[in-house]
Amino acid sequence: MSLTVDITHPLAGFDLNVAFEAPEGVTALFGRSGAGKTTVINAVSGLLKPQQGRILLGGETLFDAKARVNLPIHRRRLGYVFQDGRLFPHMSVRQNMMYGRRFAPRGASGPGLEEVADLLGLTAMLDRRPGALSGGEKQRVAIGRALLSWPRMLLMDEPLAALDAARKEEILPYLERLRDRAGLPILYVSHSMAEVARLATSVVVLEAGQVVRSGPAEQVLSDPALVHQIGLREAGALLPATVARHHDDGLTELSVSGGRLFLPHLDMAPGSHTRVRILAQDVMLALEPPNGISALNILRGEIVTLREGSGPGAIVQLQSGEDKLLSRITRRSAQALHLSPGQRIYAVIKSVAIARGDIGAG
Amino acid sequence: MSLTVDITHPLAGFDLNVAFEAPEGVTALFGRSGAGKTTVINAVSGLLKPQQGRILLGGETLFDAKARVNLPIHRRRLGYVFQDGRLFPHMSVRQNMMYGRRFAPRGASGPGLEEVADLLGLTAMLDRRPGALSGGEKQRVAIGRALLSWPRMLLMDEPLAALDAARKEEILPYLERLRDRAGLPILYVSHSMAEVARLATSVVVLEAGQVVRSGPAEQVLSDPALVHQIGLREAGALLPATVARHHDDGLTELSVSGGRLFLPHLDMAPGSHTRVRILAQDVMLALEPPNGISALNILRGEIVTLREGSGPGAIVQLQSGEDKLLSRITRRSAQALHLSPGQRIYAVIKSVAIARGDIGAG
Amino acid sequence: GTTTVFAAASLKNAMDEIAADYKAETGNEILPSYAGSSKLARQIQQGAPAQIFISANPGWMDTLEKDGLLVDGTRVDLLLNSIVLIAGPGASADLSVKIGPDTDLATLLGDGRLAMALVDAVPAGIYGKAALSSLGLWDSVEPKVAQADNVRAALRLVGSGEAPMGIVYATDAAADPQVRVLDTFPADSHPAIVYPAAILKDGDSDQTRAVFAYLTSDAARAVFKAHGFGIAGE
Amino acid sequence: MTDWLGPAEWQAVALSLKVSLWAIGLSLPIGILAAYALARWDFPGKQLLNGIIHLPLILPPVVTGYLLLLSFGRRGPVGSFLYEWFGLIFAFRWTGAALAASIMAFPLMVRSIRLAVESVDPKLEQAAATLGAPRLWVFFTVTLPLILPGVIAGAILGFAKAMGEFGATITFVSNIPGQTQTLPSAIYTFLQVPGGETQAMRLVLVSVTVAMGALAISEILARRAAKRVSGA
Amino acid sequence: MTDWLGPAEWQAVALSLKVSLWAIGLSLPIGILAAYALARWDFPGKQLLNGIIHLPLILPPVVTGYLLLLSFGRRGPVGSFLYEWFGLIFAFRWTGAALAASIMAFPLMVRSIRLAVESVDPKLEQAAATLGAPRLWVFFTVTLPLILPGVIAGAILGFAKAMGEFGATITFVSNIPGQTQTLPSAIYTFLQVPGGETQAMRLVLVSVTVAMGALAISEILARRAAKRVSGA
Ligand SMILES: Nc1ncnc2c1ncn2[C@@H]1O[C@H](COP(=O)(O)OP(=O)(O)OP(=O)(O)O)[C@@H](O)[C@H]1O
Ligand SMILES: Nc1ncnc2c1ncn2[C@@H]1O[C@H](COP(=O)(O)OP(=O)(O)OP(=O)(O)O)[C@@H](O)[C@H]1O
Ligand code: MOO
Ligand SMILES: [Mg+2]
Ligand SMILES: [Mg+2]
Repeated sequence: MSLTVDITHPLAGFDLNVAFEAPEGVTALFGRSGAGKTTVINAVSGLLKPQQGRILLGGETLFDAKARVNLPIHRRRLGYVFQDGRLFPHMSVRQNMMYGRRFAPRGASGPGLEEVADLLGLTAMLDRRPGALSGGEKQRVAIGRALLSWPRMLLMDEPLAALDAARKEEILPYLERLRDRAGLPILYVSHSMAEVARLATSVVVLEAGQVVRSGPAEQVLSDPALVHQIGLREAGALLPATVARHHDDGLTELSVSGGRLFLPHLDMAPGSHTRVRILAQDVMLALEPPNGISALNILRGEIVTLREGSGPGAIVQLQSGEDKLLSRITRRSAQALHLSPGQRIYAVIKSVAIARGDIGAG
Repeated sequence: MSLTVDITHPLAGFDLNVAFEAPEGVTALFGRSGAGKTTVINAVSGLLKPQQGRILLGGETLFDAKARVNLPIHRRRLGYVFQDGRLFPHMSVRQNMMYGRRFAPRGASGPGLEEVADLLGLTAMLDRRPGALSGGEKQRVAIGRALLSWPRMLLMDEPLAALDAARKEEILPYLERLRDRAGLPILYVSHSMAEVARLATSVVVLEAGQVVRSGPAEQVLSDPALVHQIGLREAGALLPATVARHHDDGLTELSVSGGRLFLPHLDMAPGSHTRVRILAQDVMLALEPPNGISALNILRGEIVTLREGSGPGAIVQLQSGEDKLLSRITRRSAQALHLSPGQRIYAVIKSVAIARGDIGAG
Repeated sequence: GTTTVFAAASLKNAMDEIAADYKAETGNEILPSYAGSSKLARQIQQGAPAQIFISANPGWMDTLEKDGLLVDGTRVDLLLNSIVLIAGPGASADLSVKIGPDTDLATLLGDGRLAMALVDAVPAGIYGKAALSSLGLWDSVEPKVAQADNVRAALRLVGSGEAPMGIVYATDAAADPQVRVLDTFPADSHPAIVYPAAILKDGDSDQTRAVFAYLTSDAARAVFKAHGFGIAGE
Repeated sequence: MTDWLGPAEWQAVALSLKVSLWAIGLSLPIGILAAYALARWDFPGKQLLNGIIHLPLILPPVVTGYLLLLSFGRRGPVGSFLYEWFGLIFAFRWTGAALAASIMAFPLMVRSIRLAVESVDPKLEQAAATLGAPRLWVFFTVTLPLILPGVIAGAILGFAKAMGEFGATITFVSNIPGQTQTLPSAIYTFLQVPGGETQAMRLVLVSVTVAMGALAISEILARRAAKRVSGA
Repeated sequence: MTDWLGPAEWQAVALSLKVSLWAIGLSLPIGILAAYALARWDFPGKQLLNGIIHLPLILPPVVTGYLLLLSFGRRGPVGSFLYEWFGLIFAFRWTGAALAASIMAFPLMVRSIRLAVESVDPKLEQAAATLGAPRLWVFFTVTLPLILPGVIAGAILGFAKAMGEFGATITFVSNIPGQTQTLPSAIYTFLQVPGGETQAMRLVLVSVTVAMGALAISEILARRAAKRVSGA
């Protein structure tokens, strides 16, 4: 089921003018505050009626300005996790979470209350009212409410922003499983590149109401041109990988097109496909394979481009096997190593720098 | 001006029982969702009257249950950035931001509207009403409103959660300057360790209403025992540093007790003090100083402790000069290098891994 | 100068005309205030700035007299009225009723109602009840009585066809083309219907006395008569 | 107590309660609908509807009673229609008193409820819709519980008004003991005759007691509802 | 138009407007205070105050008027006190009509405003306090603007009621043309005499027109206020 969005709508500072295709999986909407992300999601959900354009979901027309089609909100069945919570104040947490269940069509299936409450750490507060919950607790109830309505698609507007890292670590894999198991498409807004990189199959970058880049996550995220859009610290490459085998000392060996990577144990069967994210700043370059160093992961590559920034940094794009890697180093290092395009080079990656959070089961 | 909090208050799931001292500078309240952070801030602001205990600010009693002192909220003059916005819907952005100004006492001073609006990117929307702002825009207005009331202290409850990385990068240095220039104490709640590490002079870790650890940021953050509280990916050490000199190629040389570090240009005069954060996962260990590698920063040290986790990872704490560094490596590497306490070792740090965002002017 | 006259509401048409005449004649103004007699009497008890009171109910005038609020010797019975049985627009044209002890009013009403003013409170109702009682009709008619809060409301119930018959003042019936007078109650079937008038103690002055005198003048009497009232003592 | 009030007076008390409760009970749903429509919908004639609803407040009650008589009376267009099709009779019946009371109370009810509807955040209703709930379901599970304090306030205002209504009632359905003689009619009757004050004040006391009881109950209900709405 | 209504009738129209506007203008601040107190404060006798405010709604207007006459009349305890100390006279003056109207309108105003106060999120007022604003300032800059739709609704309900009030007014201040004869009194008087219906209906029309105009204005004001409050 894929989502097609092609809409125009006037906003206060600019016109929203957005066209993109969201294939199965997670599509991340990425962009600065005020870029128009929430507005796009509102249009998809039916809360906002765009001035022009159309929105299709899996072949069904949700909205078409010309044909005057505008499917009522409640018939769209899209689970929306709002940026601003919107819990029902007069209902208990349990009632909030179960509100949408009765509207799931016969034959639909999805997670149960216990499972979701447990995942979200809400089991102890099912009978409380939202008014006396903490900010993060509210946000978790909102996530649970959307999940439990067994929607056709999830619209999530910064769903994890108010949550601590540990809780995020629990929820993210769950979302991944949902995405994979139920084939549930997700439109996902987040300012956290880590979340986006981990979840997204495809990325749409918005700027002042316009799509400036969209495509598969691997391509968009390893595009050196977008480094400044994404933020220096968050730039990095996504590499498809296959689980090769599990070692006795708890490491898992992955094969990528450019070689092998060792990671802390992954709970995946050998042969399964996944992908890893390697931040540009976690990649050091060496002219020769270094010895006596704690980094386990060293990939051989060739320099494709060398972009010097305005500051003292430089972004190096490497071809390693069929994949492209990004490395962010200082100009001084670039000069010391006499780096130039075409040069053979070793990328030194700390194994632990490829954190669990950056491995998507995609 | 320091803040003393020592209060007890019953909550839904547990009793809040918190005592800590917040010295000048930024005190970060850190803890999982529902740990009681907002409740503590509410008590300091006067919105919540604790059942027991007392709260002092710079020698003045804000609250004392026994002495029946409870300074009215509006006389506390604490700029509170709420987790849930709370903008005045009937006022323009400008009116919202200037609301507290008239109550600043004669002789008080602080930033002006233009300066703050510019910093927060709100200049174009000063005449709009909050209802039609995006989530992040609202949050920025809330920050501006608190700043412009020229408070004696700032209470900030996840102020940057809804903002993109680039905007955060603009606001954080400003908060640092406020902290340093006006000596404005800040009580700061955040789930982002990067923010905490950058801003905090002192850290209070809450768990289920109890203080589990508190003290200077350097100590708390480099405590290997707290790695799991803080999150594996966020663990790291804070090192005091002095700006040594600026190099022509745009790098700035810092001296730390264990040696020299090279960073992208810092806008600070030679001789000024700062501190840098080095994430455990950004530190590789090498038996010999490596050559031909893009990492510029190599510190010599000695292994203090070696903690193997439940997984395949290990946390190594190093003594380097007078500072302690953390390194997170795989057990396999630890074995391959035959690491043991007391051993001489080289910490290889990618210069860019010490990101700008982790340099506080503290 | 102006003279405030508190007058029972049913006197409005006549009093308005008299006030206009008086002004034309003397240049002085009569300011009438109309309301139910009970209200006016209570207001007078509380010091209302009225000079003359014309009540539809001797009882209230008695009360004021007892309270010493009247100028001694000024109370006169000013007007007379009678009560009539009326039928509404729904009644057949050849319906005719002669009121007497044998009139089977209850049967005539069928399942309809007999509209009256409040039979224990409002003068027209009190007189009507007295008349029906003395004729021996009350017990049979009582369950069919619909009591309105004043005569006009009772008249309206009949006029709108809501109630087939009603008991109202002759003055009211005469002015409403919707209703037809079936018969007048014999004068001896109920206490005399008199409208007493008096000068109030707080308002005694030459001017008041002049107005009061005008009210009993032939000119005023002619107007009252034209509106269907009888003149006491005539 | 039974000695203190005569049987006719007890009848009046009972009748007033019956009339007021029916008046509010039946007009409340319509009031909620009208309030919702005025608060949320745009339709032609909206201002007219708003005006008509307020009429009984603006007009002296006697006029309202008179207009009721003209339209809902046996010969009135509405009255004869209702009689022919549903066998409903208002004239001289307690049902007419209830109709008059409900019409007089209607503007008070609608205003309260409308204010409550206007203060419900449509975002919550939207959230319910995104979860698949059709409009009517949203109304009953989200809107209605949230406006409950307003509904209760409106109902109690209406009830109080219905208990005190007199002018329109007596004009429309007159004063027939046991059928249409409500407490206010009885009080009025006593006030018309010299010396009736004491009896009237006794009934006033009864009326005040009943209404204060209702008021107290409504306060408790409203507080409970408001507490739920605040979500704590 | 001047031909259509006689001078006495114009007088009644003007007087009704004057009485209603004064009644609302003067009682609105007190109404806001009372509503705020009932919504937000806890104090002994709160339920009693609430009950007293509702009394004029519960009692037949005649009774209210009678009680006013007894207490605010020249010989009444309050009336004589006010006269001696302040030279204020209510009895049989238009001021008395305004007093009666405001007392009859008071419960309607208070209910509306109270509902509005209850729907203001105290968190906003708290936010204002953290910015240094003392209570009164918070009230005038945050609470009051946010309850404005409720205040307008209350004022218009009250105004409509004041325009239509009759029973208490005529009982308290009588029906003296040019002084205390308001529109409803004039209408009532016409309805009391044979053939007065047409004239009464003409006045009803005037009364309806005035009130509808006020209603329309209030709707516009309330919509504007509500739009501000919604923050868009
Ligand atoms: N009014 C209240 N009454 C009772 N319990 C409350 C109340 N408000 C909050 N709590 C509970 O107290 C605990 C602490 O809440 P608090 O809002 O301080 O958490 P927090 O640390 O700010 O969390 P978050 O990061 O999710 O905002 C939570 O479990 C919450 O459910
Ligand atoms: N109702 C509205 N009318 C006009 N402009 C609006 C309206 N709502 C939002 N805007 C403006 O449209 C722009 C996009 O808003 P939107 O809420 O989609 O941003 P966003 O990308 O979700 O931002 P954030 O990350 O801060 O939530 C913003 O500049 C906002 O001020
Ligand atoms: O208004 Mo009267 O006193 O019933 O004639
Ligand atoms: Mg948004
Ligand atoms: Mg919180």
